[in-house]
Order: sequence, then C-alpha cells, then structure tokens
Amino acid sequence: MQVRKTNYLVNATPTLQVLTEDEIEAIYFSALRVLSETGVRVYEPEGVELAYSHGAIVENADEKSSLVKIPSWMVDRARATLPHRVTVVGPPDRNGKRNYVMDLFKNQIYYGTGSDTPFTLDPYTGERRRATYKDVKNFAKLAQALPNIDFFMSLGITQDTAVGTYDRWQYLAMLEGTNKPINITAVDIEGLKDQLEMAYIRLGGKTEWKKGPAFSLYIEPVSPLSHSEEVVQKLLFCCDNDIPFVYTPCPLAGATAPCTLAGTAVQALTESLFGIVLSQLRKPGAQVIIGGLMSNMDMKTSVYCYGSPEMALLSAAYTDITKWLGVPEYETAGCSDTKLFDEQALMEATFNITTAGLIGGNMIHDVGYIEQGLTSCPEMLVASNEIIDRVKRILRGIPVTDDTVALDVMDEVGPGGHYLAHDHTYNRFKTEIWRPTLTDRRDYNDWTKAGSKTYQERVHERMIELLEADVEPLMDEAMFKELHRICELADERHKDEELDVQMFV
Amino acid sequence: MSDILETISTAVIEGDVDEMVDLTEDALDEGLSAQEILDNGLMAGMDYVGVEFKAGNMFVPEVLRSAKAMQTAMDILKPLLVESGAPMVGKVLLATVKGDLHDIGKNLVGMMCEGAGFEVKDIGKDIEPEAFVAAVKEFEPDVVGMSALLTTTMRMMGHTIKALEEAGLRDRVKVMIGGAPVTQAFADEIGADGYASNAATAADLAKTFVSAA
Amino acid sequence: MRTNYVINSGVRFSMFSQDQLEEMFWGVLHLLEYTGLDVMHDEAREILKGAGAWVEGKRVRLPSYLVKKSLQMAPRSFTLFARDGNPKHNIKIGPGRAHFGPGPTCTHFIDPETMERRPYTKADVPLVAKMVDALPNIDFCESLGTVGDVHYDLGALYEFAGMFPNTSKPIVAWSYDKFDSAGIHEIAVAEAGGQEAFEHRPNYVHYCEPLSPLVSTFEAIDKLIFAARHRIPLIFTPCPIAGGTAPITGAGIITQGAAESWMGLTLAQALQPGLPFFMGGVYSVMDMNTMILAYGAPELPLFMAGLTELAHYAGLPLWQTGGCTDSKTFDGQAMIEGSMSVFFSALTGGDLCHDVGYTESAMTGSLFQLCAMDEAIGYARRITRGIEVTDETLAVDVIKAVGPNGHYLKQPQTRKLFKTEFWYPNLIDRQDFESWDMSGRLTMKDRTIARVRDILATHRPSAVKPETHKVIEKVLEEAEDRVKDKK
Amino acid sequence: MSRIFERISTAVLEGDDEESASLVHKALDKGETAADILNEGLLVGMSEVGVRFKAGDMFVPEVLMSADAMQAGMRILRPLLVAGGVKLIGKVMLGTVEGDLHDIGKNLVGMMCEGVGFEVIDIGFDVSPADFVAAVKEHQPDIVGMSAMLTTTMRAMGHTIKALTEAGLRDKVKVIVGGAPVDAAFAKKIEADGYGSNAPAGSDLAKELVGAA
Repeated sequence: MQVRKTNYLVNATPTLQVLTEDEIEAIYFSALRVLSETGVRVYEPEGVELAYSHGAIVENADEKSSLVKIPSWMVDRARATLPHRVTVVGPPDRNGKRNYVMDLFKNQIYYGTGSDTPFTLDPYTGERRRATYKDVKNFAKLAQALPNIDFFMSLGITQDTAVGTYDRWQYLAMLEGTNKPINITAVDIEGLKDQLEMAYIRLGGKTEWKKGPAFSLYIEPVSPLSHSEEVVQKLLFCCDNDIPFVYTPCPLAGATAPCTLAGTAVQALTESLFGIVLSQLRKPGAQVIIGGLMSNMDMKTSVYCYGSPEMALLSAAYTDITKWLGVPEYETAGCSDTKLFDEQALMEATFNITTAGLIGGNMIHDVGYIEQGLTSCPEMLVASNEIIDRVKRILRGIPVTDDTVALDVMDEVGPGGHYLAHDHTYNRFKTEIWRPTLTDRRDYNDWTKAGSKTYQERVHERMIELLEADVEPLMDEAMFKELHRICELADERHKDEELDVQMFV
Repeated sequence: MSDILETISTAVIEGDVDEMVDLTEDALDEGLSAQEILDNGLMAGMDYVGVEFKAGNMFVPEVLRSAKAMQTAMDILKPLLVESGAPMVGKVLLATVKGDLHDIGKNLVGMMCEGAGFEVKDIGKDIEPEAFVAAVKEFEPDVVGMSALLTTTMRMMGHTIKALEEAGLRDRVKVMIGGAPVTQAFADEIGADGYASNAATAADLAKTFVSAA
Repeated sequence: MRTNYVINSGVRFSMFSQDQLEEMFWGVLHLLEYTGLDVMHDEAREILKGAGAWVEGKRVRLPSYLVKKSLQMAPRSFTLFARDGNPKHNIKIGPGRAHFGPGPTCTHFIDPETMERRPYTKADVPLVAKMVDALPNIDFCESLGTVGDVHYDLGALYEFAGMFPNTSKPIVAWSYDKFDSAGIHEIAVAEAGGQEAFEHRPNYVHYCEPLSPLVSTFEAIDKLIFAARHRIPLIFTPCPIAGGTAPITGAGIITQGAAESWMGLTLAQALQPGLPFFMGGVYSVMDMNTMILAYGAPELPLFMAGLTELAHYAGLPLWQTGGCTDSKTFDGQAMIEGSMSVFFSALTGGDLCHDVGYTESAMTGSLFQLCAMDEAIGYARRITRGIEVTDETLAVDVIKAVGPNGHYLKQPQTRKLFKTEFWYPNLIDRQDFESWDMSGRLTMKDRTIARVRDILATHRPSAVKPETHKVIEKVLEEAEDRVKDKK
Repeated sequence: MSRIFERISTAVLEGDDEESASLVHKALDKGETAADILNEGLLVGMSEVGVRFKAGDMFVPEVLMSADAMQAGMRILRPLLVAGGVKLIGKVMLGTVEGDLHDIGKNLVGMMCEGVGFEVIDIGFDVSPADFVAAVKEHQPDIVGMSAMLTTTMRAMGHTIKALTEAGLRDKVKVIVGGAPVDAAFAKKIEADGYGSNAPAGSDLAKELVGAA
C-alpha cells in the first residue's frame, strides 16, 4: 500500500538567511546599548516628555532638542504590545469590494513602488523632468494594471501643485489611478489630517477605516540617531488615529552610519526601536512597520546607492532581524543607480528583487526608482513586474513527491524516449513552466523577422499600451469632487505662502 | 457547417483523443464523406490550432494532443480516403542523421507534421545515408526531413543528399533540414530544398513543398 | 566575551530539507537500479559488469551499493591549477565556493568590432581566452564557440590550442572524440612537465556530455574512458530538457539527470578510483511555444540550485550553469536572465558555473555578455559574502563617538574598511545625473563595449613555455594529417 | 621646485595630517614663505587629489584625509598669510535650511571646500532665514552655501535668499545651493548664483565664484 510520509521535514520554498539567530541577537543587544548609552536626539517636547515620564533619561536639552536615553527594559515592555501583524486594505471598487489586502507578517511578501522622487522620465520622450499630478496618476494606473505590484507609493512628487499642500493632491492622483493599498507621505500634520479625511470619504466612513486602514504613512527619522519634530508629531498622530506607519531611517554606511554593514544595522535598529518604544507608550498596539532603506555611500561618487549589493544585503539582513523581533519589515528592491532605462537598471533590479523575495521581506518598496531614488521610471516599473514574476516562480521551489520525482514516468519513457506527449507533461506544463510576457524566446530568425526589438523597446511598448488602455474610473464623479474640494481648501489656507505654487513649472 | 463537423473540429482543438473515434464514426454514419470530415472537421480544427500556437495562445503539449486527436480520426479515415482515390496531403520521412542521437527536435517536427495532416514516417536516429535511401525507396515520401544537433554530424546531411542523388531519388523528394547549428546558408550549400529554424516552420515548409508540387 | 554561538560565513541558502535530499538521492539510486541506462559502448558495459553492474543488451542497471561506493571514492575537494603557477588563478574546489566561466560550442559569435552576429572562427578563440584571463570574476576558460573555419573534426582541438597560450586560468576542454582528447592532453602535459606532474597539478578539466533521457552515448563514454585512464579531472554533464527529454517537474529532471551523471561516475571510478568528477550540467525547460531550450528561464537557476544541493549531499562537486540568456542581443533581458542565474549559482556554491557569455539560447557567444556577467558575478559575490558580525563590525563604540547628527566619513573605522566592506563596480554607473550627463550619457552597453575593447587591446596573458608552443604545432599538424583524407 | 614642497604635497596626497603640519613647520624654519608653502606645496597636493578623485582613483574618505592634511597646514599658515596681507581664497558659510535635518551633503561640501583652501564656517542644520542673515553679518563670508534634501524644505532656500536681500546683504555674498531635489533650473528660479550637483562640484563652484578657479 502507499503509505503517507511522516516525520519528514519539507522546505516548502527555497530559504535564505543572512544572519544567524546568534548574530541577530548580537545586533539587537548592541542596539539596546546604543539606545541606553548613547541615546537619540529628539526635537519634539511632547515625545521627550512621553519617554521621560515612562522612565527614559533625558539629558543635554537645548532649545530645540533633548538627548533621550532609553533603558532596555522599556524596549522589552514596548515589544510586549507591538503587533506582529499589520494589515492595510485598499479602497473599494465600484461594487463596494475591497479587493487588495496587504497582510504584513513574517515571510509574507508584497512588492510596491517608491515615493516622492523629484524627477521622472517622461513616458513618451524619456526626458528627465519634474514630476506632475498627471505622472503620479499615470504611475498609479500602471501599478493598478500590473499584477505583481501590490501596493502603491507616489512615484513622483506632484510639483505642478502647491508645495505646502502637494501631499493631498498627490493622494488624490493616486486614488484616481489605483485602489491598491497606498503608503502615503505627508508634508506635516495638517497634510496628514487632510489625507485621513480623504480616506474616510473614499472608504465611506471611519468604521470602514477601522476594518482596514487604506493607507500607511511613511515616516523617516534622520540618521544618525535624530528624530525631528515633524517625525515625532506624525508618529504620535498615527498612534492616536489607528494609522499604520512605516518608521524607516535611511542610514548610509560610511557617511551617516558606520562603514560596517553590521554597524549600520545596529544604528538603524536603534533608530527604529526608538519609534517602537514611543509608539507603544502612546498607544499599546500601535501598528508599526520598520525599515528599511539601508545602503552604502559610494566612495567614488559620494552618492547614496540604491542599486548596490550592500543595499540588497542590508535589507535582507534587516528582514532577518525584524522576523526575530516580530515586526513587519519595510524592504527595498526594484531600484537602481542608473540614469536611464538601460541594462544596468535591469541587472540591479534583478539582484535586489530576487534577494528581497528570497528573504521574505514584507513591504518591498521602491520598485520603479532609478538615479539614486531621485527619478521615477515607468519602464522600470513595468519590467520589474516581470522580474518579480520570475522570482515568484523560483520561490515556488521544487516539490519532492512520488509524483514529481516521477520514477514511473521515467521508466515508462525509458532511455532515448521523450516526454513531450506524455500526460505527465500535458497536465503540468502550464504550472511548471513559467510563461514570460516581455521576455523573448524566439529563435534568431523569428526575432529578426519581428523587427529585432530589444527588451527595453518591448517594455516601452507595453508600458504605453497599459498607459493608454481605457479603464473604468475607480470612483464616481461626486466622490472625486468631494476629495478635490479638500485639496482646494488646503490650497486656500496656504495661498499666501511664497514660492509655493508653481514653484517648478 | 454541420454540427458534427464543428464538434469534430472542437474536439481536435481541445485534444479530446478519447472522443475522436466515436465522433468520426458518427460523422460517417451521418453520411459525410471521409474527405469532408478531413477538410471541414479535422483540418479546420488543426488550422485553428496552428493560428493559436503562432499567436502564443496554445502550447506544444496541447498542439501534440490535437495532432494525436487528428491522427486517431485519420486511422479510420485513411483507408476510406485511399479507397476513394482522394489525394492525401502528403508523406514526410524524418530522421536524425548518422552519428547523432539527439532526436527531440525531429520528434517535434514529426508531431507538427502529423498535425498538419501529413502521413509521417519516423525512421529514428543515427541513420546512415544508405538507410535513408532504402527508406525513401520503400516509403516514397514527398518530403524528407533531416535533423542534426552537432556541427560534426551536420555534414552527414550533405552526404545523405549526395546518396539520394546517386540513387537517382533526389528529384522525387523535397529535402528539408534543421537543428541547432544548421542555417539557411548551410542548407543552400549542401543543396537542400529548405531550412526550418523550428518545428512549426518545418511543418509549414513541408506544406509549401506539397502544395507547390 | 561571548561564547557558544554560531555565525554565518556568507549568506545561507537552501533548496531542500535533509529529508527531501535523502528522498531524491534514493530516487536516483532506484532509477539506476530498476530502469537503468542504455550504454552504447561495448567496453564500458564490460567494465561496468566487472564492477558489479547488471547488463542486459545495451541496458545497464547499477546496484545501489556500487553507486554509493563510487560516490565515496570521488573527492569533494581538490584544486585545479593555473598552468603558470599563478596562485590567484588556481581554483580550489570545495564547500561554499562558486567559480565561473564561459561555455563551449556556440555556432555564432558577436564580432567584437562590428557587433554583428557571424559564425565563430579560429581567430575568436584567443580573444575569449584573453577576456577570461583579464576579467576578475571569471575563473576558468571555455571557448564560447565551435570553430567553423577549420576541418569539422578538429574544431575542439583548435579551440584548446587557441585558449591554452592565452590564459593561465584552468581550462575546461570539450572534444569530439578521443583523438581530440589525446591531442589536448599532450599539450597540457607538455606544459605541466609530464604526466605525473599533470596528475599532481591538473591544469584542465575534461568535459563529456551524455544524452537525455538515460543514454550514455559512445563518444561521451569513449572520452570518459580516455580521461579516466589519464587521470584528467572529469565533467560528465547531461543537458536534459524538462518536458522534452526529461520529466517536466523539477524533482523529476534532477533525478534523471543525476542518474545520467552517476552512470559516468561509476564507470570513471571503476577505471580510476579517486578521479575528480563533476556531475552536471544544463537543466532547463522547453519553452512550450517557441520550442527552444530556455537558457534564460527562471527554472534553470531553480533546477540548478536543487541539483547543486543534491550533488553536495552526495559528496560531489557540481558543474553549474549561469550567466546565459535567450536574448538575441545585448539588452535588459540578457542582464535579467544572466544575473539571476549567476546569483543562484553563487548562492548555492555550485562549484564550476559555466555558460557565462551565452546568448540566443546557447547559439551565439558574446564577449559583451561575458564582460557584463563578470560585473553581475562581482555583485552576486558581494551579496553572498554576507555580513560579518563581530565586536568590531557592530561598531557600538564608533556610534557612540559619532553620536546623534554626526557623521562617519572621517572615522578611522571608515578609513580602514571602506574599500573592503563595499563593492566597487566596473560597468555600473553611480554618478549623479549632471555628472553622467556631462560625461556623455553612456549606457551600460556603451561602457561594456568600451571595456571589452580595452581589455582586448591591452591585456597580456602570461606565456606558455616555448616547448609547449612546439607541441601545439606538432599536435595540430598531426591532426590535420589524420583528417586530410576525410571530406 | 624645492624638495620640501614636493614632500608637503605628497603628505597632502597621502592624507597624512601630522606629516603635513610638521613639514610646514620645517619649511617655515627653512625660510620659505607662507604663500609659497600654500601655493607650491599644499595646493599642488590638493589639485592632484582633485584629479585623481575625478578619475575614480581616489575615494571620499581618502579625499577627506587629504583635506585634513591640507587644513593641518593651513592652521599654521593662516595667521602668517593674514599678517603678510596675502589674500586668502575666501570664506564659505554653510547651512542646511529650516525644517531640514539632513546635513551629510552639506558636511561633505564643507570638507571639500576646506580641501581647496577655503575657510569654512558650518552653521548647522534647520537654520532659519533670520539665523542665516545673522550669521552672514557675523562671519562676513564670500560664499553662502545652502542645502536641502526635501522638496518641502527647498522653498526655504528661496525664503533665505529673500531675507538676505531684505537685510541688504545679498550683494555682499554669492549664494550656492545643492541637495537631492535641487537642480540648476530651481537655483536660477530663486536667483541663487550657482548650483552644485555633488560635493566636489560645490567646491569647484565656490572657487569659480571667488575667481580662484
């Protein structure tokens, strides 16, 4: 009889580990030392007071900031209430269904774009220019159409809208293009409040938000070890209003963090742990995602590398740390240091997308970035979608069962036979063999006959096709007007500020 | 088109091998001629398969399944067609040349040709020029297809063509060649009638040979 | 001080659990024992029979104890030597180390000057060898093509004769038959200083390819016998195609391919116990629309990663595959596919990874692909090197010294480690936009072309001994003589 | 050229600040003038550093070490140069604008400027327009450099320039701007005197604006 296997361990997918548990602990305990011995500088009195009143040591206060030292027991206490799982759910479609769920916990992967690049490559001319409302909407439309893009961030700062209120317009542009979960940015608390109100309208009320928040907020403390007024205010507001937030420093090994990758991880963790402690003091259970963007300064050009192997490696190592810590991770991939959509873009994206997928980083952002995160590129987004698809094929691994080992099939076919017409092939070829969409596998003759198009050309064509496709508006006219009104009111409030409106165009 | 023919063509497209015998018998019972069934049922289905395959919407295992469905019906129709004296699409003789045991490409060509309605005779791999000559005499094909995967065995294609010439058979068949290292230039050099860069083009090429003939 | 703890040297990657590996391992043995292979070589069947195999006509079945005994005899760790004694060019085969090099037998080549696709010629061989010699992340040499402008029988011999003087990195030699093999061996032995010296310090590896499914062809076995008798390290590498010449499932193709390799292993160890033996080789899928063997499919790195683990579980080094593409030109697809496969090669530590520089599904060799993949391998190696965690690298004191709002640019630790902690690319551009704009807006393709041409124009490999040159001439003359009557 | 100058420039190139200081002392003891030591020793070394850095043969940490070595020499020479009435290359005042805590870029520009001989006053980050004005009055720099990392804080550059104009100081200084979201077009729009896309470009620009390039 066929006996089912027992006492048998299976690698369900390929596995990758950068750090052992012992190494993770070494980094964690080092971060606790830095947090308690060196401390962090905090520029927000309310945040300082919150930490102080719960046991932190406050020193070296000046008119703007204080040095806050957090004893380790405060971190332990914060971890006790820290959620292991954070969920963001996109707004409803026309039938009222919220289809896109981002369920962030250990080893779950979601790929998404990056945010707020000052520049973009024009989809038609390829020219590098300031990003506009239209660009953000276009990128959102692409992200909506691409099956492997799970969440969206504004691939471009809208710079044809007022600088002081750009965040509302940007959110509106995103909502026009996509109903996938969004990670927003905010100019300030006022901007965050406006966007939250917009989200309530889009969802149909605060209760819907409670069922599943429609966005998370991007908050970035400044490395090394500095937490600005605006950053802390945003954190506290998020805690009070059930907004999940990404607390992600961007330390730069060799410049704003130690030159060693382990040291950079220690510092980043210290910075994130401060956010965790503060948030759990404000509201136990506050939803935190920590990151994230760790890289090295290229010592030849002094740029912040977005495509370096160290970036991919540090992100992966940090994922190991967050898994151990039990907090969702803000990973980084799909980005490059190239200045145009070329071979380099795809080489770097391949490495960082693969690494992020293998390690199981949760919220993998920055897909679509080029030029050290200063420029967004629509082709990069479309190409990355296919690279992610490839990686997902590999992540499905190699199942080992009687059926897949196929000894009987081999015996049947025998030496010198073939498997083309065998049922074993026919029944599985659609699932076993990955099917490309932009990759070309024709022979040389057929490829030449079809016009000898390069990959970049094919991606460009596909991108334009997606951009020009007719799609149903995601929300009705009335709702759009309501959201638009909030943006206009914000502009009204800021209309006297100088250099604000039409700053770049 | 009658319902049964449409059902047959759908069964071919879906590669429904098990249904083919019943469907073919039913069609004959309905009084349709073998030729009608072939042209408007089977071939109609295979034409669709060919178009979909080229468009990237159908895949090799499916095409082979369709070809097999077609062949299943042909086993019934063939004697009737011969009886009626109707001309068949044609006969293709295939082999991998001497010294070469790689035959996956040749197998593919064979199955694609069957799908296009050819009667296919596969004489295997590692085939000497003399064995080719003997097989041509016996089987009297319209098209001879040769495959080689190695640069070392490629030249056996030339030797085989020469052997066909010497046996006085060269004018009676069209010779097509293929395989990874083979090129159009090489085909011209050894005096083959055509070169195909993949199995689907090979079946198309064979079709142009017999329709031109 | 901290005690009793475990660190990773490099990142840890794994495809299978021990249970899965054990199951696959026994699957291979089962296949060899019950289904067996057709061995198309009379003498080989006799030898195998003598060693304990069951022979029935051409079919050879191996009892599993025999395969296990052969696995035990083959070494997991050994060294391949640079012909000129340059220790940097030696390859140390062993756990955790991946090495890279080109593949053989492309019929076409991308002309380094015109960038056109054209047949591969004798004159291209030294160019490939020079590139291999110069590129820092390419460790061994193959020719990246089949010489088309010499007698059909002599292509492989001319390849070796062209490569050997132009790189001191170990060569993997492909050949048509044992006559080639003998010529190649004569050249290598001349440089090594005799057969015994060669056995101590082998400077090349012999490559044979059996046929899938489950056939040991005459030529492959004949060459294997030659290599085993002359104690030449051996690669025995099938090229199964999932869904075509092998089961479509990953576990199936790996099992079948391993059985094909281990038939060779058993024969080789019966002839020459302890012969260094690599199992291989190219495991991928047939594209079910274009019918090509997909060298750029994600299944290739997936299958190869699984195979590497099985090989290492069985105690054998692996002949890996990567750096290759189905793209017809130097473009993004070539980078995606090539980078992904070299990355997985590096992750698994598959011992010799070949086919770096293949384009157009192995039909066309390209120095540009090879050069770009050198960059990708460098990138992959930085990732797989992992993160070193020590008291020094944790840098708590450095962080303390810098403090909030400071910077690390002038820290002694930064000055000490910035060159080794970070990887510096050759082809990847990291300038800011304005600098890139002013320096001519070059793409990676532009930079790759420039680097290839620069290396070809300037690199000078170390020379072979003068007497070796004479041997090369003699071997080629004799070979021409041997084939001069053949058409 | 005197041997001592060559040794000084080598000390700068090698980033050896102790050696540089001691060699400057030695040169002064030998009777060389401060101006000659600066121009033929220190600056020769730094200009070679600039060339090598641009060619990709030197790295940021090495350049900064060289800048330190240069400054070590300058600390000795500066009083002598001032006393001797020699015009120094100039003074650069740097700050990150209001609302922005990112100062790694500004720090780099500062170190690069020191490397080319400027006296650098760093007034830190999150600096309001009023504080910029006060600092310009106090330090009387030739160049004011502003940095911003965010598009939201970029506009503070415009505000600061306006504040300088209102305080009647705009004509007395050259204003240069930089930072990730800044470009030449924006610099022009807010009427800055120049834009540097990276730290070496910033110090080159400063040199150019004081007529030392």
